[in-house]
Amino acid sequence: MTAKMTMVQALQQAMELKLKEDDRVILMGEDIGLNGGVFRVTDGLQAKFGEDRVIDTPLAESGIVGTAVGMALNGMIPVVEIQFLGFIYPGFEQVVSHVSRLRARTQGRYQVPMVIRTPYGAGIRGPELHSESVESFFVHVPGLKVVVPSTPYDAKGLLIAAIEDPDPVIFLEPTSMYRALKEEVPEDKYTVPLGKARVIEEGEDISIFAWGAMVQVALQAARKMKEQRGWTADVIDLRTLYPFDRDTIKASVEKTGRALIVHEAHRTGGMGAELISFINDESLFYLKAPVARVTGYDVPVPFFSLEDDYLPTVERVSRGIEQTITY
Amino acid sequence: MTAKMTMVQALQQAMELKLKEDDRVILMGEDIGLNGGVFRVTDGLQAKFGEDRVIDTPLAESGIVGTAVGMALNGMIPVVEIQFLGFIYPGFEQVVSHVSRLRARTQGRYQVPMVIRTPYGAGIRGPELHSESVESFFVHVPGLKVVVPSTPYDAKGLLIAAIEDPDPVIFLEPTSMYRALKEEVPEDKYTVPLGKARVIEEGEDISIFAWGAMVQVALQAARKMKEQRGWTADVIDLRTLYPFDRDTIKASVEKTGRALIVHEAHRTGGMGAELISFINDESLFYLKAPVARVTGYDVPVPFFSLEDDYLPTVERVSRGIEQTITY
Amino acid sequence: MRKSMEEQFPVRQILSPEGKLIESVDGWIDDELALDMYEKMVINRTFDRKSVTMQRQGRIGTYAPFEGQEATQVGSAMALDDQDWLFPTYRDHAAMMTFGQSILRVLLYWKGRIEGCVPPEGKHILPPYVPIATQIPHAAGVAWSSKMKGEAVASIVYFGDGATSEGDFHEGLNFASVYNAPVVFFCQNNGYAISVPMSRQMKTKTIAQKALAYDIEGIRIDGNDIFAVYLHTRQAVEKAKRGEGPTLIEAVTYRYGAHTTADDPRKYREQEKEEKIRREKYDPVDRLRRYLESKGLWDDEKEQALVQKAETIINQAVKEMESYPAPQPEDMFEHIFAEKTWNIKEQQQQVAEESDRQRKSVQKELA
Amino acid sequence: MRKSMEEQFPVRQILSPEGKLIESVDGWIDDELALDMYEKMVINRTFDRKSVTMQRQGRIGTYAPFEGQEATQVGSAMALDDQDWLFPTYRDHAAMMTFGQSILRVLLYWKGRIEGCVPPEGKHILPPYVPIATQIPHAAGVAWSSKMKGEAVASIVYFGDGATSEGDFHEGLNFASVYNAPVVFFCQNNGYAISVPMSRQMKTKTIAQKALAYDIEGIRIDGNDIFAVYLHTRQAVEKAKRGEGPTLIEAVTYRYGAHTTADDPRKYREQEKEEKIRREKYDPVDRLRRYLESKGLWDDEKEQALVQKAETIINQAVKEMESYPAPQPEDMFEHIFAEKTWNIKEQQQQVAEESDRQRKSVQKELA
Ligand SMILES: Cc1ncc(C[n+]2csc(CCOP(=O)(O)OP(=O)(O)O)c2C)c(N)n1
Ligand SMILES: Cc1ncc(C[n+]2csc(CCOP(=O)(O)OP(=O)(O)O)c2C)c(N)n1
Ligand SMILES: [Mg+2]
Ligand SMILES: [Mg+2]
Repeated sequence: MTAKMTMVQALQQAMELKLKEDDRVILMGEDIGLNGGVFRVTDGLQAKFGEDRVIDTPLAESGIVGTAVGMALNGMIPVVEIQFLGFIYPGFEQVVSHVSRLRARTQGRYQVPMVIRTPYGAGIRGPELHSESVESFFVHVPGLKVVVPSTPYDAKGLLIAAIEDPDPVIFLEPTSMYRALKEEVPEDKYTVPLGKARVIEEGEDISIFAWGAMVQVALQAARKMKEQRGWTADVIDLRTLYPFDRDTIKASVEKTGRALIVHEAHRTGGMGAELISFINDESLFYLKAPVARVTGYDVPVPFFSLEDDYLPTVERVSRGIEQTITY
Repeated sequence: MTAKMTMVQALQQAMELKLKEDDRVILMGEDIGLNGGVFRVTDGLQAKFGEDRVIDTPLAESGIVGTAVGMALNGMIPVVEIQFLGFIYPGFEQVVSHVSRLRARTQGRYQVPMVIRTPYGAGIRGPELHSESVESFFVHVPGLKVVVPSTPYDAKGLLIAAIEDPDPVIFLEPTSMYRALKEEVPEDKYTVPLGKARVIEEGEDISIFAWGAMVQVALQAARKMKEQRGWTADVIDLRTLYPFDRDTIKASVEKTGRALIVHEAHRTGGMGAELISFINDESLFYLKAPVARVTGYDVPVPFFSLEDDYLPTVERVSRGIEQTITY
Repeated sequence: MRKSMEEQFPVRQILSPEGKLIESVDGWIDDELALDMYEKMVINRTFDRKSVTMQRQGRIGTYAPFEGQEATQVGSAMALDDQDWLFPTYRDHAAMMTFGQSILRVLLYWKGRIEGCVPPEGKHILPPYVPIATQIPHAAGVAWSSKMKGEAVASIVYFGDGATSEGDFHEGLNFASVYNAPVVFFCQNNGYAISVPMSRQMKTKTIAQKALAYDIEGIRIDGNDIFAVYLHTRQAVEKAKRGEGPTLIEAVTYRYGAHTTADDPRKYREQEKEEKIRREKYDPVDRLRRYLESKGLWDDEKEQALVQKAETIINQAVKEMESYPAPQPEDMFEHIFAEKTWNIKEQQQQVAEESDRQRKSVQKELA
Repeated sequence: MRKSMEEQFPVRQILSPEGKLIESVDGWIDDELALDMYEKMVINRTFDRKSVTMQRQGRIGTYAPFEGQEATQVGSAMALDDQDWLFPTYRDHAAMMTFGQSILRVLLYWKGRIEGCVPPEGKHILPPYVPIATQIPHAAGVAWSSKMKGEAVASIVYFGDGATSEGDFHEGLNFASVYNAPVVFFCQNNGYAISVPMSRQMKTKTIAQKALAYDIEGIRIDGNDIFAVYLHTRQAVEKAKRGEGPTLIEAVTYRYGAHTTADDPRKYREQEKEEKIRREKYDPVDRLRRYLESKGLWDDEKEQALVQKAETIINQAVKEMESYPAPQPEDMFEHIFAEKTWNIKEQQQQVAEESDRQRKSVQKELA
């Protein structure tokens, strides 16, 4: 059975299913219980599962991540919500120095099977620091997996997979996609495997890689260019940033000979750089043009009056496609 | 007048000169006063300038960086020491959300002209978390400059330039180079400009980019390959990672048609990726082979019994040169 | 038997909810000052209500209202001297405006304009701090350096009950205590961190007692009593300037409305009932009016004039906000560094070209 | 007048420096236990001295000695039950070994071997924590979940005086207090954080008083009095298991030597003089021996036998360490994830090939 739902509803179902099925799963975070989270992603779960399983914590991200590590050491599976990605920094040391390392340091004697969920990205007229997109920090940290859904279906399947994964997962939820679209999502449990990209459209002229909210932008630009210029594109939602799906990327780039990466994050040192490097390593001489990056700029995500000018747009991506194909 | 000195001595001179010349300059950090720093970089400075200018702070990195921001707002120029780069994380939020942004947020009304000095990198048989090399985190943060000296001469000139720079600078000091070599360094004040690379050797067959402790490794490998195979290389010490010296990089790669980047940091998401992307953007069709990366692996920097196996070696860089040239 | 912490840190009050003086304020607060306090609270309340309305109308973005907390903010900011430093959170517009920030700037901030961060010339008012508690070490640092410079300047830093859980609260207070920095830690305990009540935020019943961990003075005051707020803040400021170190003030108060306009307080408390009780019994504005009335300093006529004046002032600022020049995309590249780096220049150039192209294509379509 | 914090939190002692009982320990500490304590302290001291020597000889890497802190570590770890959790710092090898970690593993750790992190089967001993104070929230989290599971299990977490300045100290204690978690916060106040004396670390004269910020119990004990350490830790552990929440114990002690073998304490204190006084007057091992001797439980002969035994044990472990199989470069890729990702596999493969090539080229040269 399926039902039409938003990403918020799909994520909620994922958590509800896991809370029901596995006693070890608990949710922790600021305002996630009674209030149901500032985006209502955990709405109603405390009423269903109690205050001991859906926990309103004090306002302290290092404390949240740190005590969740303790929970995980003791056999629980904490699903932590950080209220916005820009507020993970107080807990950054816990993530980088412990969450990612305890398995290795104890040679597998302990593991930290936790998920850190956090809304991320711009586009919802949020206040300062509510629009960050620093996924590349986590991609650089050995021992973490980094996952970004872009649709309700994927969100549910990936979140369940992340909770079931024996290793820590940073799970980034694009705020502007929370309610942007509804799709049919199975009511039952299913997983979408980590590490696998999704090819949304297939084409011949260029490979476009995106994740999170940028998938829709990429898709629209590809469709527009197809309509206007007849160019066809592979449009690929990476879904997992670490470990990214190298086979899909390689096959696509070697087929089309052109690539474009779209991300909201700042250009310099963003995930796009790693993907270009991978293409450089694997497929350099297939390239008919430099790999293009259409990204956020190297400035703090601006206040919301200018956020649309910061974010990649269908316009900018279209021009990137054009420049790459007509290079 | 010059004197032969180590990097430690050169850094100390830089700070002493600035303390003497500019009342606004203060040093802050753990164990930097009476103890002179765990690497003795600030040795003797408290005795000379007093406890109010060379300050032993409590053990709290967020507190250190955060109060230094306050100092800077109030017109001082704090030169902060974080004892090891791996211990900057508790202060990461202050760096990312404030140090880098206050100028922009106040439209220049306030500035934060501080320097965060910190020993970094592996190779000295340090304990866990004393060997981190996460420069790419800072390169990704708009509003920060990132500087890495590799020699005593540069260390002094770059540190003075960093202190005089009106913007915040992350100043990474390669621990294994602190005392590895001595060179003639002017006793007087001079600066080495931020944003400019140093071409150490010139050649025809490949461009090798490195910074910090990897400069020596790159240089030795280049010399070995010249001797053994007759290949010549541009060996370039980037010195500043943000903003990196694009003109020098571009000119060199377009001359040699081949490039190799050496860094200690983990490969995935490291600075090498950004450099490859820059080459992709600017000079793709000059390339006769994929740009090579010889880097640390995607694992936590191992305990010291294996650190030599983690770090790029002359062997590995030599093989990288060979593979790139014979591609 | 040991006294409980609530007894050790009693809630200090000067003006009773009925508007009666409990202690004399002679030498501290004269009629003029009291009238000024009242006027400021009314103007700020008018501002707050207007802002909430404008958010609903889409004229500004998400907004954090402070209604109910006028006395804590106005009273404490009035206790500062001109050269002092003020570190506000996203909820402390009343404190900022009292200390000299323009209404226009505050409105611009909530309209998503970075220009709203800029303080008036000569006044040290930092932009609102969004990441919780991070301003606390900044204030400690400014104060510490004021002391180093030998200046009789104090810093005041605002934060909420929730902020006390963050590491930066602890580190900031510890630094300030070690260096005996002239800073006032001003905690507006409004009982909630978004939805989380104080009882889940901490085990303690008071925040003032946390001062004991740093051997600094801690006091608890009635935050809806503007006389208590003013007096105790003023004393803390003067003490700081005398070189006697930091003070932690817990001002007990309540926000009537939502955490921000994006929040629905009915999810986590009996909003209507609680709001009603608070407004009827403990309102900070009414309390002061009762006092002024009892002293014959206030009447309905004056009230009407003031309401009129407040509206005029706010409407004027709103007008300025709405006619403020639109932001340019290129602006986002300004002030990142003192001198633009090559990639910022390049990106700014790109954006400028893009704007240009768009402008032209719009013109073309129109033509 | 209010009592000072030092009076409110007096240093509790059971065994005087002269080895005399100040309070009865009946029902808590019998002769057997006292003898066991003594033996453990001596073995640990032997270990510590041997390790410092081996570091000088280049047989292990930088080492963090604990001499002078034997009573705090041994006494507190002996107060635990088998199923409890122990969170040590880089200086708490004596606590770890007392609780069951093997000497071999501890040596391997300091020899730069990750294998030194692995606790014995069935025992919850975390690897030494290097980033200061970060273990505190972990212990709070484990304890909190023990409580959730309804298990009578306690956690003990070690940290130093310096660690109290970090935000994680504050956040960990706050969480534990809110959730009433069965955890013992065991602070070894040895007066220094590397070179920084307590007086520059905090304004307070005690660490125990910081418990007041969380409404939990705080006590100060003589950390060189193993009876006091054992007893108060045991009481805190039992209290935790009864569901009565966390305790902060400040154990006042002193490290005789350097912070680590890379440190030179003469830079920041009158090392020789201070060490001498401490050793002569306050040594934790001597103190207990005086007690045992006064009870006729100890004599020179026994001492010699014990010294002999300690050396045999340590030497045996050193031998095992030195014959431990060499690490393989490929090892660094193990256990990063439960299942290796493609790039870890690829990199491991590369390293294996590299090792292979090197082995072959060495063989070739030899042939
Ligand atoms: C580091 C950080 N974490 C989380 C948030 C999200 N957040 C914004 S306000 C708030 C509650 C703050 O409560 P309190 O300190 O009591 O201040 P109040 O809003 O009541 O004035 C939270 C959790 C944030 N802004 N920063
Ligand atoms: C976050 C962090 N900052 C700095 C350091 C460097 N460092 C190691 S030990 C130490 C002093 C710790 O002092 P204390 O907590 O008193 O413990 P002790 O060493 O005296 O046992 C410092 C600053 C670190 N390991 N982690
Ligand atoms: Mg609050
Ligand atoms: Mg100590």
